[in-house]
Order: sequence, then structure tokens, then C-alpha cells
Amino acid sequence: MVKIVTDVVCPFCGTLCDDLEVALSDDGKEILEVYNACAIGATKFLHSQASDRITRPRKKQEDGSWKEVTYDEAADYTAKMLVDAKKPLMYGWSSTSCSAQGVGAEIGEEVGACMDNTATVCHGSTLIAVQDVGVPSATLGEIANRADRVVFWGCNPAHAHPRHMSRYSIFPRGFFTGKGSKSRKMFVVDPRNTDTAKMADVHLQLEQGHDYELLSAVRVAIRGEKLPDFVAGIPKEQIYEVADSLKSGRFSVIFFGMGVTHSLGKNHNIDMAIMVTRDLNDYTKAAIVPMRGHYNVTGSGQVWGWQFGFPFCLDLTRGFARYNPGDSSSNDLLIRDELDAVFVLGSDPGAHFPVGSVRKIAKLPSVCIDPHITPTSAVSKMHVPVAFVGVEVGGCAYRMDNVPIETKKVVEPPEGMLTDEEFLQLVLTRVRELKGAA
Amino acid sequence: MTDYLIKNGFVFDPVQGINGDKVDVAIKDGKIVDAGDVTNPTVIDATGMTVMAAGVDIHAHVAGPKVNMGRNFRPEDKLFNCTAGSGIKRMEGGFSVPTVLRTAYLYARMGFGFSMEAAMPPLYARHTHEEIRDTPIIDQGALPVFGNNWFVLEYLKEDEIENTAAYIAWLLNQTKGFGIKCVNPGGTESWGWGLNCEKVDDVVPYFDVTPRQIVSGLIKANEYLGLPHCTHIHGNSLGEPGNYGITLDTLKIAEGIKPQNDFGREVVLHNTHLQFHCYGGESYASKSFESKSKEVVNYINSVDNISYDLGVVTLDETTTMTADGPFEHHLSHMNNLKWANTDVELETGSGIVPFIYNPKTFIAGAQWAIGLECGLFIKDPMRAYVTTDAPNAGPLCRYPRVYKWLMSAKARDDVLDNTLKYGDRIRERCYIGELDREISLYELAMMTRAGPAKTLGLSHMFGSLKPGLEGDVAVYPYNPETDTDDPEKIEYAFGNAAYLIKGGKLIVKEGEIVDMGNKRTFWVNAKVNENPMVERDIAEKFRRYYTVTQNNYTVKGPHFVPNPYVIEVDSTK
Amino acid sequence: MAKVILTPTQTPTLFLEAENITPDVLAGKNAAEIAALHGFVGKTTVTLGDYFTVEGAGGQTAADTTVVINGDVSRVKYIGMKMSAGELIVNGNADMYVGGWMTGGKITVNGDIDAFAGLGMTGGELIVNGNAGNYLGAAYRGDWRGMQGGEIRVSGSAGSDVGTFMRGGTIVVGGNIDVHVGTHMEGGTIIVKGDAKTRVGGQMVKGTIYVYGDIDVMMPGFQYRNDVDLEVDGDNGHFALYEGDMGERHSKKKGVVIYGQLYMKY
Amino acid sequence: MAAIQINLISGRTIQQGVSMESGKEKPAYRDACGILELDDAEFKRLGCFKNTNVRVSSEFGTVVVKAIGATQGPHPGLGWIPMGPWANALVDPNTYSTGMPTFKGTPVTVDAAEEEIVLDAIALITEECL
Repeated sequence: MVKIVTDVVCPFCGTLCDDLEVALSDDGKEILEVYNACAIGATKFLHSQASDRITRPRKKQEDGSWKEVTYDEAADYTAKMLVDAKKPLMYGWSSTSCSAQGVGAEIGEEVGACMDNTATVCHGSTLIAVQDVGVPSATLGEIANRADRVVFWGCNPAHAHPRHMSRYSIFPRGFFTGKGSKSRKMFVVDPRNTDTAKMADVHLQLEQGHDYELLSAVRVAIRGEKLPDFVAGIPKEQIYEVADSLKSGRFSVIFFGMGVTHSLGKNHNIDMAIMVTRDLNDYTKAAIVPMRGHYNVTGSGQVWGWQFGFPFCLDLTRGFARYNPGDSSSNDLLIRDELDAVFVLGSDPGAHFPVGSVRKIAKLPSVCIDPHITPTSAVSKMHVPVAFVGVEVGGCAYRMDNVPIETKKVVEPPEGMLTDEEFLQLVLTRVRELKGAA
Repeated sequence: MTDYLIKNGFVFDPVQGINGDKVDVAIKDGKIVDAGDVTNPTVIDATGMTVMAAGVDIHAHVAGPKVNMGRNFRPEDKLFNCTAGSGIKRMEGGFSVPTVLRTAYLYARMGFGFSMEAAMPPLYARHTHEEIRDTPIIDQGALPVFGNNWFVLEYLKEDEIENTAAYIAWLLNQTKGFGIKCVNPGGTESWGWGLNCEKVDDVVPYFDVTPRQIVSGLIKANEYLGLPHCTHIHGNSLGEPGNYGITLDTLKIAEGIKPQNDFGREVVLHNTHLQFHCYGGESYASKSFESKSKEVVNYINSVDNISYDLGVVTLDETTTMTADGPFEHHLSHMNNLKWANTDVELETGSGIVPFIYNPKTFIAGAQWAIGLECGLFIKDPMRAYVTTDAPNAGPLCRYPRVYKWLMSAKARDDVLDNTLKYGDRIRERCYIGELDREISLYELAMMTRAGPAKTLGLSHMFGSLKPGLEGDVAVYPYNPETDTDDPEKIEYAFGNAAYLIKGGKLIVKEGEIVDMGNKRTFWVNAKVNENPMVERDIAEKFRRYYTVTQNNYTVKGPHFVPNPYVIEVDSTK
Repeated sequence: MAKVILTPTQTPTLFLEAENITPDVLAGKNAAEIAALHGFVGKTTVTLGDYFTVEGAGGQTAADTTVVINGDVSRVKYIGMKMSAGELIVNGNADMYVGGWMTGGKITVNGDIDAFAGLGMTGGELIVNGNAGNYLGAAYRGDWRGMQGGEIRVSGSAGSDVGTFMRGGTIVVGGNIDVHVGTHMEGGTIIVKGDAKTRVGGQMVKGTIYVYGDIDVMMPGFQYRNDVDLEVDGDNGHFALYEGDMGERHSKKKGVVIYGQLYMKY
Repeated sequence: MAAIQINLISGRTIQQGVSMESGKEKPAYRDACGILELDDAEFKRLGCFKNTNVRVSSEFGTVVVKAIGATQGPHPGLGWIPMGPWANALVDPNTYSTGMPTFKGTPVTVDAAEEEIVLDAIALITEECL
């Protein structure tokens, strides 16, 4: 009998779909099919079953080859590295559960680490902007039920958050939006004619890197002030039209992504987008929501928030928490040679940091905790594979709108494999032993 | 478990009528016992000190999504005030919105044992519980918000009390909540369209129900269920000049409703942070704005089924946060500072804005005065509780300062004469000048432990040193015979408990935190008759309008509530 | 005036955090006491003596104390942080947070400095005979109170985010400046004698910016008003006055809306 | 054949996501992310056919990828490499003291490199870093 597990939560992106159904083999050991998921989510579940999966920690030898070690040996190596370092970086924390993040926070505090999560290369700019000007926002259901003006600015949900439009933003027939997509006007602002842009009622194909000016122009237009003829390549008539349309909606929402967080201006682009939203609230109702990437990068910021007071870029080296992106941020720390050890969990900086930063990681003592083989594991001195969170172990995760959802365990991990939380507990115990001995 | 005997202290326990007598307090197996019932106890010498049951906070925002947004979006609130861990303490930080560790340590240093998180958005209940779990030492509960919930609005439009009660029981169970919170009834749902409900008879758009119907229905449903706590209300038009009339309208909704519960609770409506609801005049200008605390408290004095807490403004830079979304939007236009807002599908909303209560302005001084007046006009201090609506009117760490102001006319005069720029004007526009009352330690014990414990329905556990209650005792370095010369000694003593015993464990020893205690999460499991209609409505709403499945809504398992204390109520009889 | 001379003896392998190097802390201390003061490298606690030779002694008060650093401290953070009086001279390059949160006194750096100098500064003088980094005279993260008073002078160029959330005081940059100048500015004066790139005065509420050179892209919320002849920082010139940011909130004074002012030199 | 200057940006695609979750060490990941998407006009300027390997260079590095026709275009003046190590071999690490490298908007030079091969992710990062 095929067994169906329902209400499964997808551990891929910040959309955190919780309506997946997974078909298991008779013995409950094998994942046969994944229903309701997007292609990426389904792959994540199915790939967990790959036959060539690494199931034991491995240490890099002098000659570059890998040697299998026990989890205890790996924990000992990790603990010693963190305790001995003067300024270790503990990076990642996005593809894991809040309880693992909590244990990680205790380790970071014990060893005096710099701690950073993937927001640092994703929505860190957003976090800075929110600190500067706040954020009028709403849960995704609020948007599904009310929004009639939907803007995607510098984001491409058709590819990056594949079920976002169908679950939350464009197609749902909500309480006050009974006609689904017909109830909504869709705007896309993107320098490319993306698959999302192709669906839009209005596509503003701006000149790349001029989001700040264009958003500023929208604010000027909202206030009915004069504009130059073109801003960011967009004619002023179109800017006025968009501003009027957003003002005249009953509920306008702006979703934004790495098109703005990664481009020149960074936090300022988002700052301005937030101010557009704030301005719109003087005329109608408006909200803005960042399209967070990893399924639990948001949770990592939450856990650190309540434990330390800051969502990323923590410097705990002096026993108390300090925060200042630009100083305590992973890429600045790496590029400026401020670190002497690197620990990575639940992320792949090897693939997603500028190569200059990756070269620095490669030169330092390093541990990579990841179920996969990745560019990070390739440059690390120790690779510790662990169970897939959300597939082989459950745990709390926070959606892009900060809604917490508990991910599920669907199948057992391969025999003898630890979860990341279990491994972190080993490291924490060992760190305390080492510190007690010191 | 160690037995304790606290000897020679001046004991204040209004429940037992002990008013500063030197009585020994004994704890055995985590509970208070008669002094003769302990054998070989650890003796704590409280000579020259004040002994009370541990404090009980009926209303503070210390855990949950908006609190954490307050932390994360205000790094400047932590600049230069994060401190390293020491002993068994972890690192801590934050002034107006402390980290969970600092919250726990602050409460311990102030001699508190229980705190009620004042607003939990149901969809975010997991978040609130994760923070509560990570806040050591103190016991906590959380109040889910109901005043703008679509189920409640739909049922109460038709005055369906039984259905409302069935839904409330279901939600308390799903979210592991403690009782009913109602914030700006109808107003936050209206805020979903950028609107508000300013008066009790304003109509909520589409739902066609009024704040009056919502408040009345929630009170009735609360008593139908027989919950330990009463309906906990933050009414319409908080912070608006002239709002006292709306406050009186709200309070009068409770007229004639009798409490129905097995917990000794005597009130049916708790009006939180009353200070924000006692304003006269038409603007914040000193020629118009005036205090109406006397009018409001006089009404409360004239009835017996209403309690309140003060919400005293402490004249600090702080962070305001409330489920009253439209109010925070309004506030952001007053000070132009950063504004966070989250509207929560089908349920509620919230807003957060930093705020500086600047003593150089008339209005901040007037608000400060009104909060204290609310504490000084009360006839029965068992119904008026000290809070700062932390962190809205002031940070949690300021409780001892508020005690000082309540207990010392001299300390109040010092603020009016030296701290405030418009002290004289405030004496004219408020009642503070005519009040020479000084709250006694006995009354303070009512306003900070006995009273809140009773209104929370927890007087069988907290708030007194009666044998059988929880072994929660605070010892403050304050000598009521000799320390009356200087009000600063009050502030120091109540912020630096010499000892705190919580659940029979010694948490604070000679002013140092030495144990993380055995933290519990309180929630109420209310049993109701089967109600297929409500069950169907719930399933329908999840299928069509929520973005999580009904199965994924339930807060469960040891991860979120590892050490629950469940209070059972049964309305099926 | 008493003088303390610190001469670097080694370059920190990581970075040294040395907020104790201010006239305020060094006042009243002799060379041995100064050498024993703490600094931090990562999680380790070190002494200033580990990294500097110390000559001389502090005066009785900060105002009586001059501190001279002779050498490169480009891997030392927090020099002159929270300084309130006296003088601090760095003969070399310095790292981040030079004069952060300073309230008075004078800092002179004969070299380049990195980011976050003069952060949240309320008074005093910060003179940089070299280049400055990003976030010069800006606000700490989340704070709406950037530089509020005092003066910063940079002879060379400056980085991005100069004067973000500035509320008062003056910043003069002799050379060119990177993006985002005076963002969210609500008071004070920024003078850029070289070229600016883009995003000058974005979200500006109030205050004054002068740019002598070019601006690559003007913010759309700035409107040309008129030409004026002005004397600015001792230089006479003919300027075009722009007001903005029209997209931003503005207060009124006697019924007249007060905008941020941007003067472009012809 | 000529070298062309173009403004480079990156981002996610479904194929990038799927292949990433299938294993970054696999050829599918290289095929999904080791590409440069260009408008037809750029191919004309470049003087080579679609599906040709090209060398992309910036101030910060050089990488060989396969140039393909824009799938989400046109996007005049822009070249596009999916998020991953190939794009990151080129991007500007300057964070402007915000912590965020300037991932989007890197000026690059593209020229045909038909004889060169596109390395897989592990080989690429090994060559760059070890």
C-alpha cells in the first residue's frame, strides 16, 4: 500500500508551501512521488534519496583526497577549530530548523564567533532598510484576500518562487478578491522581459541599476510633483499612470527581490520602495513583502533577534553582541582578512559568494555541514553530511512573511546519519569540555 | 528539593492581611508551607528587608512577532548596552525591547515570577511560544487576540455567544493561549482597508458589526466558558485626545455582567493601559488637552466588575508596539520615525514605531501624570495594577521607578519641578497636583502581585504567601522602617531583589542570578460541547482563506511548549 | 598640554579594536598604565603595549591631553571613539570608526581612513588629510540621528553614504564622492568640492548640499529654482539652486514648505 | 569575431533550482548555470553563433560559459548568467560597507572561446581557489 503523507511543508524557498503530499513505499522508506510541489521542491525531496549520497563525515587529507571519519571525530575537529580561533565565522543557518539555529547560537556565544546567515547575500539590504525606515507589511493570506494591485519589483517568482503567484499573489480567489487574477492588476519592474513580466498588465523595463531613481520618481508622482521626461529610461507619463493606479487600488502590494537588493544602492533601493508603500498608505492600503530566498533564512533572523537582538551580521567575539553590516558581515570580514576559521551550515557560500571571498575560505581552517556535495564542501577541510531538514527531520521554519510553520519528517535519514541539530549538540558539548579544560 | 525559611523580613501579603509584620515564610517541595512544616531548611536572613510573594505582571509585550520586529528593526536600541554573560547568565541586550534573556533576568531582578504576554496573533503563536520557551526563569502565558478575528466578527454580528465560545475554546487549544485579548475592536480589521473604528458604535466595513457588539460578545463568551482570566480589553481610540468618553462607553458594556468562574476572579473586564484611554480635550496642545483619569477611575470605583492596569509613561525613548495597527500608523505621522506594520490574515494586525516621551514636551509630561493618577485615584488597589504596558509607555526595567513615583509625592514633585519643562502647566491640566496620596507597600503588593494574580484567575497559585501556593517569594533590600527618607531607595530596592525563590528554587541569591529555574508555559484548555457548525466554519475558512492548512496551524509538541501548565475548564455541564 | 606618543610595533594579524585610544581614557595615566590598557583582537584581550610603544603621559583631563600615533594603524578600529576633548593625531592610515560618536576635541589623520568615521558625531573636529571611506558622518544602523554637530574635513575623496541621516554639523570633502550623499538628510551641510556620482540628496528632508563638480544623474525629485552667488567655505562661486526631494515629507515654516537645498557650482 | 562589453546581471531560474537540488557536482548544474544569456543583437555584435562557449571577463575574474539566446528577453545591453559560481567568478565584491557584494551590474567583456570548456562547479571552484 502506498502511504500518503499530507500537509507536508516544502523546505526549498521562502514561500514555504505547506500543502504538499508525499507518496511513500509500503515500508515508508522510499519517497515515490511528491504532489503539489513545484519542480524544485519535488527534486529536493526526491534527491534526498540519491544512491550516491555521502552519509558519513569526511576529512580532507594533505593530498586533497577525502577520508571518512566518525561524527565524534568531526565534532571534535569542529569544536577545536572554533575554540582555538580568535575570530571564527559561523555562516549559513538558512536551510535548517529553528532548533538547530538555537543550538548554533549557543555555540556561537560559547566560542565568541561572528555569526551571519544567507541574508548577507540575499535580503540583508532589506534588513538594513527596515532598520532605517520600518516596513508596512502583511501576511501572504492578507494579500490573497484583499490585494488588487500587485507589483513585482526586481523579482521573478515564475522562476524563483514558482508557486507564489498561484498560492498568494495573483491567482487565488480570496475573500475580497473572488475573481482571482481578474481582481488584480499586475505590475512588473525588471530590466529583463522575464516570464513574470510576460504575465503582467504593465511591465516597466527600466535601465538596470536605476531602481532608486525610479522608485523616487514614483514617490514624486504620488505627491503630484513634477518629473523629468524620463527616469531610468521610463517616460514620465507611465510613471504617473503607475502611481495613480497604485493610489486608486483598495489594497496595493509590492513584492521585491534580488533585483533591488543586489543592485547599486542596495538597502537604499528597498528603503525607497518601503517609502513608496508608506506614502501609499496615506491614500489607500498598501503593504510590501520581501521575497525571501531560503526556506528558513527568516527564522534564523528571528532566532538571533530574540536571543541577541539582531537578525544577521552578529559579532559575538567580545562576549556581547555587536552588529554592523559592512564591518561584521561575512563578505567584508573575508575580504578584509578579519577571520581565522570558517564554519558553514545550511548554505553554500562556495557557490553564492563572490569568488574572492571563497578563496579566503579555502585558505582558512573550515568545516562545512551540508547534506550535499557543494563548492563549499569542496574547499572545506571537513565535510559533515547531515539529514535533510523538512524531509528526514522536522522543525520550525519561518515563511517570507515571518509566519512560522513546522516542517515535517517524511522518511528516516540513511542509517547512522545525524541531523544537523544532533551534530551541533555534539559540537556544543565538546566546546564546553574544551573550555572547561582551558 | 531544598526547603527554605525566610526569617526576620517585613512581610507584606494583603491576601492574608499581613502588613509589614515580621513573619517567617517557609517553602517546602516548591510550595509555601507553615513555618513549622520545614525541616532542616536553608535559612535566608531577611532582616531589614521587605518580603512579598513574587510579582505577577498582567500585561507586557515581551515575546512574539512584533516584539522581535521591535528588536530586529532597532539596532540602535542596543548600541552600547549589550552585556556579556557571566556565571550562568548568557549575553543580553536591548533597552526598550530587551532580548529574551535580558527580559528573564530583569524580571528576576525585579522579583517577578509570572508574566502575561499581552498580545499573541494566533497565526504567529508558534513564534510567541518559541520566545517564551527561550525566556528562562519566569512562568508565562500569552493572550491570543480576538477583537478583529473574522470568526468572532461573523458570530457576534448575530450575537452567537455559544459559537463564539466554541471558536475561542478551539483557538486557545490550537495556539496554547491563556485567555481573550481584544485590541481596538473592529478597528484593526478596518485597518485592512486603511480605515479605523473610533467609537463603540462605528461599523466595521463589510462585517457590519460594531465594537460594542464585539466587546459585549467577548465578555459573555468569556463568562460562558468560565475562563480563569476575564476579557482583556484595549479599547477604541487609544491615545486620542478626548477618548475618555469612548473609554467610559466601553467600560459600561460590562454593566450588570457577573463573573462566572471557578478561580475566584471577581471582574469581567480588564481595561489595559488605562492611561492611554483617559484623555480629555481636542488636541495635544496644552490649551486643550486635559486629564480625565478621575472621571474614568471614579466610574471604575463605582462598579465592582472592572479592573485595569496603569500603563505609566516613564519619559524614556522607547518602542511602541500594538495590535492596534491604525494607531501606530497615526503615530508614525506624528513623529515621522520608522514604522513597521503587519496585517495578519483573518485575525489581527500590528504596528511598531519608536517613540520618545520627551520630558521637555507638555504632552509627554501630561501622559506621565495621567498614568500615575490612574494609580492614585483607585479605591480598591486589588483592581489597579502597575504596568508600563512595556515597552509602549516605558521599558520593562522602569517598573521600580514607577513604584517610586506612586509611593512618594516628593519623587513626583521632583519630576514636576525639575524634569518636566511644563510641570506647572501639567499641574493645571491634570490632577497630579491635587494628589498627595502615597501608595503603601501593602497597597503595592496588591497592585503588583495579589491583584493581578486574582484577575488572571491564578490566585490559587500566585500573589500571596498563603500555605499551599507556589513557592514564589521575593526579598527586596528595602527597610520599611528606615528607608523611607529617600524615594530613590524604593527604585533601587525593587530593581535589585536580594532573593527570589521561584517554584521553590533559589533563582536570585544575594542579588545574583544563580539558577535558570523551571520555566512553565501556562495555557487554558477549555472544554465545550461539540459544535459541528463551528467545526465546519473553521474547515471552510482554512480551505478557502488561510495560507496554511488547518493541520499546520496547530501549535503542538515539545518543541514549542516543552513544559506546559494546563488549566482545564469545562463549560459542557 | 601633555602628550602621549604611540608608535606601532607590529601589525595585528587580524584587527585590533582599540577604543581606549582617546584623550579621555589616556588622561591621568602614565606610559606604563597606558601600555596596560586593554585592546581586543577577536575574542582575545591584549594590551596596547603589545602593539605600541608608549611615550609620555596623559594630562589631567582629556582637554589637557594630546595623543599622537606615529605609524600605520590601518588594522586598528575605533580610534578616538566617543572622544570628548583634547587632541588626537594619527600619522598614518587608520581603519573603521575613527571618531565614531565623538562629542568634542580634534582628531587629525594624516593618511586614509576606512568606513564609519564620525558616525553619530555630535561635536568636535575630524580632519582627514587623505581619503575617507563609506558612511562618513552617517548614523549607526537604524538610528535616525546621524552626524548632529561638529565638523568633518576630508582633503581627498570620500566613499558612499556620506552624511546619511545627517542632522547637523558640516562635512567638507575636497575630492570626489561616491554614491548616496546626504540620504535622509534633515539638517547640516555637506560640501563636495569634486564630482559626485548619483543619488545626491535622495530622500532629503532639510539641510544643504553643495557640489562643485558634476553629478552623473540628478535625483528626479529635485527641481531647479534659481541661480545664486555664494561664498562657500571661503570660495566664491556662481551656483544653481535645486530644491528637493519632492518625493519626501517636508515641514512648513510660516506657511512655507522647507525643502532640502542642493547647490551646483557652475 | 569581436569582444563586446556588456552589463552582467544574475538571478534564479527553475533549471538552476532543480539542478542545484539534484547535486551541484553534477553536469546538469553546469548546463543550467554555466551559461550566458544574450539578446540576438549581442550575438551579431559578438560575431558568433548561439550555443558557443565564450570567455567572460570582468575586473574581478574570468570564466568560460556557454552563450545561449536570451530565454527571458529581450534585455538590451544586458548579459545574464544564472546565480551560481560561474556568475560569481565575475561579480564586484564591493559591498559599499553594507555587507552585500554588488552582484548585479558588473561591466564585463565577452569574447568567443570555442575551444575552451565550461568547467563543472566543483572543478571551477577548485581551480579558482585551491
